[in-house]
Amino acid sequence: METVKLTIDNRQVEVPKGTTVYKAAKTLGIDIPVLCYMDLGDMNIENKPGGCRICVVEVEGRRNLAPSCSTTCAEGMVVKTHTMRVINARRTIMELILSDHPKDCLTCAKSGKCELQDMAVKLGVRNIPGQEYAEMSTYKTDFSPSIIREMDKCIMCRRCETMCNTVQTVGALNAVNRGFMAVVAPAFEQDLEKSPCTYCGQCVAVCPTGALTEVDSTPKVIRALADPTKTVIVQTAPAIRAALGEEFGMAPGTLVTGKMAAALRQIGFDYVFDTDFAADLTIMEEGTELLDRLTRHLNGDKNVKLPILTSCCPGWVNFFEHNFNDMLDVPSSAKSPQQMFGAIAKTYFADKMSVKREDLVVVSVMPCLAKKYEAQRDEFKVNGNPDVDFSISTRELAHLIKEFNINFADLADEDFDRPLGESTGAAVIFGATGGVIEAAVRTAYEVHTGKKLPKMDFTELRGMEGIRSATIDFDGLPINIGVAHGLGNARKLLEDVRSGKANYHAIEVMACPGGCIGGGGQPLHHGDSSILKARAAAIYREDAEKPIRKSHENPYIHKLYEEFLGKPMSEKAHHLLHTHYFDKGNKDIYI
Amino acid sequence: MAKVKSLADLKKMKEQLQSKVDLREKGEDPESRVQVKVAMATCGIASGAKTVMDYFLEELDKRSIDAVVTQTGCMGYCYAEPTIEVKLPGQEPVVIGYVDVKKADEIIEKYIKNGELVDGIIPMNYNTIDNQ
Amino acid sequence: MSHIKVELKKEDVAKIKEICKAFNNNPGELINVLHKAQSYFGYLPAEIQEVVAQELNIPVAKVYGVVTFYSFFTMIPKGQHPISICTGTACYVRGAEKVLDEFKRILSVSVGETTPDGKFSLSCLRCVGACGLAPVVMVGEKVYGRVSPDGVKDILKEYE
Amino acid sequence: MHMLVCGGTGCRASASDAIVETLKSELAAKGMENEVQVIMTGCFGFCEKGPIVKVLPDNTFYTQVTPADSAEIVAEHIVKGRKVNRLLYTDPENKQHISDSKHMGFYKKQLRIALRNCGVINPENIDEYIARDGYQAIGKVFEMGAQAAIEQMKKSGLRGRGGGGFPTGLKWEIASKNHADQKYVVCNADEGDPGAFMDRSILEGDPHSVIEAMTINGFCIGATKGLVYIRAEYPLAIKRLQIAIDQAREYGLLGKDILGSGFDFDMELRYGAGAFVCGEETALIHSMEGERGEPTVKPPFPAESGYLGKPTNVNNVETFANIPVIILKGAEWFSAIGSEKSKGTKVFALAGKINNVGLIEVPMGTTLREVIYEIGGGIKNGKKFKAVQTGGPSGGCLTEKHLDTPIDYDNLLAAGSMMGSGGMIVMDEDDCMVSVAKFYLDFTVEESCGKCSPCRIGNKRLFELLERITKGEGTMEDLDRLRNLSEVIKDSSLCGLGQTSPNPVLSTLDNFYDEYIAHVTERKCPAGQCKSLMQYVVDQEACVGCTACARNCPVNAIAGDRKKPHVIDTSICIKCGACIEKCKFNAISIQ
Repeated sequence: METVKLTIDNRQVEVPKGTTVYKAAKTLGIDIPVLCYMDLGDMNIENKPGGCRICVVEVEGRRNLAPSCSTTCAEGMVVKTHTMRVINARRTIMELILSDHPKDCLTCAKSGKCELQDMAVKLGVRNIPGQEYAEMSTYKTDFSPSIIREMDKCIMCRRCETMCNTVQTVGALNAVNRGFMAVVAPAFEQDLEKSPCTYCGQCVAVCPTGALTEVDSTPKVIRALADPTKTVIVQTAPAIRAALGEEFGMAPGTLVTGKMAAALRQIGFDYVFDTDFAADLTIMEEGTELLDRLTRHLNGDKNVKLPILTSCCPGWVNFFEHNFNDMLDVPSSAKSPQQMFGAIAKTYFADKMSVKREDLVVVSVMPCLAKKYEAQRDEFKVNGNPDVDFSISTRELAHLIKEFNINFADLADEDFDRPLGESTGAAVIFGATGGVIEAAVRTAYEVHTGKKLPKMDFTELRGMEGIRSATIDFDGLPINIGVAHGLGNARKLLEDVRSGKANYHAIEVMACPGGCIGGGGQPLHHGDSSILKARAAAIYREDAEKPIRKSHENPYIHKLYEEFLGKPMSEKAHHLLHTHYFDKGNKDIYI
Repeated sequence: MAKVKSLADLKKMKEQLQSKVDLREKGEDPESRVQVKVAMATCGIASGAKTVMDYFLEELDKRSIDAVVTQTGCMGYCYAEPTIEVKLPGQEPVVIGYVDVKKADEIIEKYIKNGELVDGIIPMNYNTIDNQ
Repeated sequence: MSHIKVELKKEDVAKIKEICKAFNNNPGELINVLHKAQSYFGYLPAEIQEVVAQELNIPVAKVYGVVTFYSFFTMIPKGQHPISICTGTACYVRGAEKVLDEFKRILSVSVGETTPDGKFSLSCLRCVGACGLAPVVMVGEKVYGRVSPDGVKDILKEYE
Repeated sequence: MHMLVCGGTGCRASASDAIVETLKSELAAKGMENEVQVIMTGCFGFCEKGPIVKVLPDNTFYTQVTPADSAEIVAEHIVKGRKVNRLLYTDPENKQHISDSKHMGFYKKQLRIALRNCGVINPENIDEYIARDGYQAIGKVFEMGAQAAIEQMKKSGLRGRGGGGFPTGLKWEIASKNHADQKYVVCNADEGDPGAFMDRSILEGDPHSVIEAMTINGFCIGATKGLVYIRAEYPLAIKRLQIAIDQAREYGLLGKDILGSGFDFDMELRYGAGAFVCGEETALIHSMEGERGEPTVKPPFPAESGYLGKPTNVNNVETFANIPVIILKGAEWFSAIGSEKSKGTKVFALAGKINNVGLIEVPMGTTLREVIYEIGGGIKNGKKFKAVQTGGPSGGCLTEKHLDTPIDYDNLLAAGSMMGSGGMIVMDEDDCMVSVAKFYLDFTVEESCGKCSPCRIGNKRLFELLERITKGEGTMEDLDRLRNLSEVIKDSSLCGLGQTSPNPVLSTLDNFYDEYIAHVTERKCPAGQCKSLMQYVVDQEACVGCTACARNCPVNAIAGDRKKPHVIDTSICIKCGACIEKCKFNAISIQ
């Protein structure tokens, strides 16, 4: 590999050609402050507009200061990262940024986790000269079902724009206006609700300030918990247990399943259940649908649509409703685990407990912001009463635990309640990219072939590559499987399917890079992809440790079908566990 | 129009065009005519050069003066727009500024017909590369 | 940005599609497409931008991002007689600001606005290159040079 | 015979009107009034030696003529045919009298290279261009080869006329060495400086020179496609350029196999849409690609990765207009003109408080004094010169002490301004320099793209500070902040716009600090331009009580009885200035 030698702060360093000054400094242990810069290395996601100018350094021979994040090292370059000139520039720029930023840090949703706040601390900003007569740019606040946009706090780092356009190819957000009033916004500066936003929340996940935050549903949850007439139950998605610990200072990848269950019980939930149960149920329905379509296809039925697409990710559902409105009959009609759980809870479980539907409050803890929107969809309501009442994110749960002064680290592990708390390893891996399809394969193989799986781990379906494909041998029948995570990758894969270039039987799509473990509602990873990897490893670890690792072997699932649903894709199952999709694409807006 | 196929073609063409112009300019062409150039860049047009040009076209014709009226670009005398250049056969061209219809009439009657200069002529204050 | 709800007619949509098609529906030609559309419709309301986005297969947010970046594009219809005051440096030092103030005062509109009767709209532009005539005002295509605040009334009178 | 008397303002001030009168009466006395006409002309551009009288047809050029000299000229020259030697121009070198002005071309400060055809040919007729050696240069380049042509360009010393002053030949060489399947030549015709119209005039007056130069450029770097990025606000330039392109195509001077060389080249127009920042080449390229015209960090330079990611050479109109002549007359001829490090000529749009507003072209190294007082004919209305602003919003204000500075890239930079694209605005004693700085900042604030924080927020803050100062609310600390902020913005902004936008502030702080101090400490605007700091006062002695002021005051702030001195109520006065204009007795003044 070609390398270049340079000097940074009087120290020699040799780096591969093309390395930026910022990264070269890092190899020397010099941490140049950055603000707009974001590097999700393993996923080839990089945001370096060179816009904030906080990372400027002095390069000998250059007239102006250079942004270290986007300046490539050159042979013999002499860089100084902390001269008076640099320090003065950094602080002045920081003062400028803060002069156009609201000062409500104490009550800001991002307080304590705000990169701008941290930077102000780091640069020692103590006052903002001239603030009293400095005009601030103001925009109206946008409340969508999932995301709040308070763009007064935007510092134009453009990370959200990169996520929304380059990574997710959603195209809801774009820089608009010019100069002082430049801001990132949907078309016509309308609300997100009127845009093609999928609520994947990746913009929120990368926002360094409080400009983009999730809708906080914890006050409503607390109110429900305080209401003696209500039975409040909670379900937690598989990805929560692998990330929640981070909010309490634990290492990424620490599994906190038991502590989480204990904490939820202490908060006062009447029953602590697991979305994993519903994930097993999803496999039963989706797997059966796959086999049904497959069999009909093999028998020469021309009307059957293949591949089948997973439908458990609400961001993905929103995405294809907007962008692939010609393919609405392709995805599986199975509801997502969150909604299956809600539907079963408010029928089967409510009956069992003799609680009226209106008196049963279902709360979900999700790594996701799109789940908030999903829970509010009209088709998931019965007489206006939603199957899932409130969906809170991993971060909101952490707030709740802190607010309830629970010493999370010291909690003794507890179990989920029965019956909706029992799950298999297959359900746990829903949280990582490739997990849903692996779970489906484990079941579909055995149901289709009638034979025991020769192996449990389909490592060919795992990993962090954006688009993966594998052919699984169903005892002589080759099944082509595709996996995509990140909506940009999903778009590519789907366009290949649409054009007939790709030939798959089943495809799993997760809207967020890394799958649910990297969801928009998870603890902020601040662009560190090693955190995502640790979370994925934790998920697979829990799977491996589970006594039962195939959804169709979950005894409580069996019981549910026996007592209530009949069999997968029965009429009742259809009514409760399946849905349909809506064309949200470019409607005929004219005429 | 046929395409210019080579540099030699181009040079020949230049010679022909040039000699036509020279004949006209040196006044050796018996059919030499009065030439009027109107500076028709944005600023000229904004100050009324179009009207002036139309006036010359119409009036020279009406008064049976054989003349060529053409447009050209900015002469640089923005303060004195509209500006025109008048060249009588065999004479140095003269630039005149602040030309309106009234002035144009004076130019035709005095200078073009009788060779009498009028107020407002602008001396050429630059060197060209031609004499370098 | 204020919105004026516009209902596009069938032939308007066809026209936009035709413009896009003339540029091969190439997203790289977005600015040229917008120029053509604006010169045809006079302005670029949201509805036109939506059609353009769809035809060029790009997010409408991006189209809007481009429209709001360039000062030439407008989402508000211009008045019947658009008035532009040159605020280039030459005009500035020769008193364009006073002329602008006078227009604002008489018409009771701010820069970028149109009078309620739709007759006049007021805007500033940077140098029409007629610095010799500074300060310069344009009404539609017509250029007025050496305008004084006193002359504003007379200019407006021409359009009454 | 004709006697031409210079009627330029400079000469008029020194009694050319009287000269005309005496000449006429002397001629009448001699009975020659019908044979010899006395004509008042425009400025000869030789104000230093004015008043000028020129006698035709023998081209005798008299300098520093007084009315008293008129009689002698008539008596000697007109009647007797003997030239008045003492009034002839004396060559400072050899002390010889020069009688025929044809031999004194050297007094002409201007040399037209880029403007050689402007105002000479009909821009809409390719034949006229060809008659003046048009398209010969491209033929010559085909003969000498690309390498030799680039050498010529390098040797000529031509530097980019758009502002930066980068050596053109070097730029071409870099682009020629980058290999790619497709390269582009771009002409930057997005002239955005308020008060600059050089490029527009060239395109309107001589479009073929740009077409020819771009073709030469294409051949030299191996590009077959040219793009002109032109302001949409220049309809006439667009029309003429399009006509020229069509004619060149018709003649085969654009298209396939130009002049039998085997080289193909064609070009098209791209329209700007009103964004000053698009003068920056990376922003310009993004704009041509249909994006927001936001600049990106360089390197990579366009020569490496430009339009559509391909090697691209960007030059501006004036740079291109020089090229055919350089090729035809040779690098040595060109490099003999100008100063040591800046070769050739520069076109300026001379405007502001100057008599001869116009488009001028002078050899590099000409002094500001020559430009302002000789070519420009001095300051309008006999006012006092105060400053000249070069380089538009990126430039600075130069003063009296810079008048003898030879104009070139390096001198202007050293003096705190820059060449810029060639706007040159002259200001007189009535111009407040704080307001001028504010005017430019207002422009920059509006034109900043908003991508980087120093420019987006910093310029806004600079503007606000200047506004405070002009309102009399500024403090001495504000002046320090103004300087520090300016320096940081300059040092740390992303592109040329931000890196130069504080120049008007810094140069006025440097050269007119007293004026800032007056605004801050005395709350006074010495130039009497800052409305908030003005008070209109009626001189009680001079006022005759005509009531004209009171009748014209739009807010009825003036009171007083007829034929008695009036008084202005400063609390009501809106400082519109109407009273001053109406007062016939100069009784109202601003204090």
